[in-house]
Amino acid sequence: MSTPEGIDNILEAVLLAAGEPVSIERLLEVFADEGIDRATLRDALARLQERYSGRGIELYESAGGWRIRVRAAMAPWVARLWPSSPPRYSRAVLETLALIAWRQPITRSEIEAVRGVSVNAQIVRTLQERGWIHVVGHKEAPGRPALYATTRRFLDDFGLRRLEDLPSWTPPEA
Amino acid sequence: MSTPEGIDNILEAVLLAAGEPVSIERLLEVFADEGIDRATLRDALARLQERYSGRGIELYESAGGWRIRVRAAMAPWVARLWPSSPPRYSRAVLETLALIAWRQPITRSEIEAVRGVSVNAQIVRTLQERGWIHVVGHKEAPGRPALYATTRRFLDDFGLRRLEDLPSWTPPEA
Amino acid sequence: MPSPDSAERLTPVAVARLRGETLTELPADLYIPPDALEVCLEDFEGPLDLLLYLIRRQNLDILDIPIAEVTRQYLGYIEMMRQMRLELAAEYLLMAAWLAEIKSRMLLPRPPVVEGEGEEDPRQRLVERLLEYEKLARAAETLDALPRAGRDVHEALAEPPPLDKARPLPEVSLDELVSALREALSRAALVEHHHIQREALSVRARMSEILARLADCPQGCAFQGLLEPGQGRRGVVVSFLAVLELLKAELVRAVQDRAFDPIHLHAVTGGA
Repeated sequence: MSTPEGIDNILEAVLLAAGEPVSIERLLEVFADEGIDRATLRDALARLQERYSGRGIELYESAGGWRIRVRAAMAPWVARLWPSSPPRYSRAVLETLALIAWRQPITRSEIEAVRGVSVNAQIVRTLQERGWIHVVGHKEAPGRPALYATTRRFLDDFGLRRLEDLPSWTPPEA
Repeated sequence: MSTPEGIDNILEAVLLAAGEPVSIERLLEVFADEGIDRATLRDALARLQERYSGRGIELYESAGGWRIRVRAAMAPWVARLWPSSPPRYSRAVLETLALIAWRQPITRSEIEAVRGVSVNAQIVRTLQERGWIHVVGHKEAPGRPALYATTRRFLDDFGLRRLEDLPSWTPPEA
Repeated sequence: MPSPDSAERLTPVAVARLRGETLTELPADLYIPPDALEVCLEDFEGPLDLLLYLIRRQNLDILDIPIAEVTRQYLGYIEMMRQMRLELAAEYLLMAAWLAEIKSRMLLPRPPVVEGEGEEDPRQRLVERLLEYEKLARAAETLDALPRAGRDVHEALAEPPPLDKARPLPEVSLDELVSALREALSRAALVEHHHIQREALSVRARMSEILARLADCPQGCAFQGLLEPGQGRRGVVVSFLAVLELLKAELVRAVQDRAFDPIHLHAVTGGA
């Protein structure tokens, strides 16, 4: 099984069975018995990426690691599989998430200061439940308010490898 | 996109996105706009099966429909992916289960009303797959929402003889 | 009070409707862009959003806001929201007060400015906040446009092979379940003020059991059969209450051909 093609096939099978991003370290564990090093693994990943060019799926690296995902171009067909459409988020939710993403760690009152309205508890809970934000600490201030930050899941779900990949917080063009 | 290869690629993407067996009827709906008939679809499935020969995955048909799965020979590698310590359920899963247990039969929107956040399909599916909840009927209301209740298995797993043995909870703000 | 006539003059097209209520009274001097009424006032994300809308709508220069004009329009909208009895968040009123303050400060004669330490334009802070908010709104749009898992891209998932060592499943203790329930309910009590009464669990449990049984017999079950005497007196009462609850919730239908005939219960089926 240690031919390059054998490795590629195992890699493909493992990533498809995982259904979530798999880090390089975890992949090295998978191949522990084959004594495969990081460089060999990287080569295999590159070959797999090549295998999927022109296909409906792609090999992709996000914050949590490597995963195989269905390309965005396939979304219209995939959507027909399910009767209900994925949730749309209100502007309030998106603005709150954006502030947490770009300005983390941030407290609720700091979010409110920029948005000019109070942030209701449900918005925060929606984002927490989605696994996109979490509390990373408490601010040394009266009431010790919670400090929010985005999670790795947030990066994975938005296809980012790290926070720096977020588009810049650009001033609107005049 | 209606070249045979285009169809194969969409088919592959859709089957991998579904994550569950997909019936021929559902697949025909996916391709409704392309005007693809049963025979063409069968041909595409055969070609996809061919594509996976010698690979770590295979396309097979079960009672529920068509699905892509990882070949049994890949099990040793896949097994190394999973940590040996059991994962944990999220707060959302636990609260949903608790509400179903104590307030059954209950609809998803009734659960949402108490929790104040939407209960996504994944949560319900997790509990159903675990064999702890099932649908016992449908409510006479727009959309005829499913009514959930706990199962025999739930009682067994929690060491209860009957639902009445569930501990009583003290109402909040006591 | 403006007359309905003035509203007609301003919006000859039609009367606006909001929440099913007809909108006839508008402040007479309010500038209303032709398509503004299509913008549901409730849709604004707060006073900054509303102000930005007013400014951008008329291509006003955000760095040199005609404060008197904008204040007048802002107050006009606030008045309109009031008339439609929309719940006005305190922030809207706070902004109104701020605008009024800026306006009055602009009217004051300015002392000669010493070189280097210029007197701050009273609008300065407002402009900063508006620009910051506009950037945020832009960022939120950018974020929403990113390909998102579950909406635009989907995890590719194949059925895993049978594994020797079954993947361990999460363990849950009864205690955890009770605390999850308490948490969910206490939150509901906090948020909704609605009264959560403690229903007899045994009745709800029996409701599930009866539904499950009815699902197994499409022809329906005899009502008598559900009241098993083996349950004892209390059990029969519980079953009886459960059936009543199910009938009330229209989850089951009771059928009796003639008076004194046996009563049959049917599940209200999904497709029917």
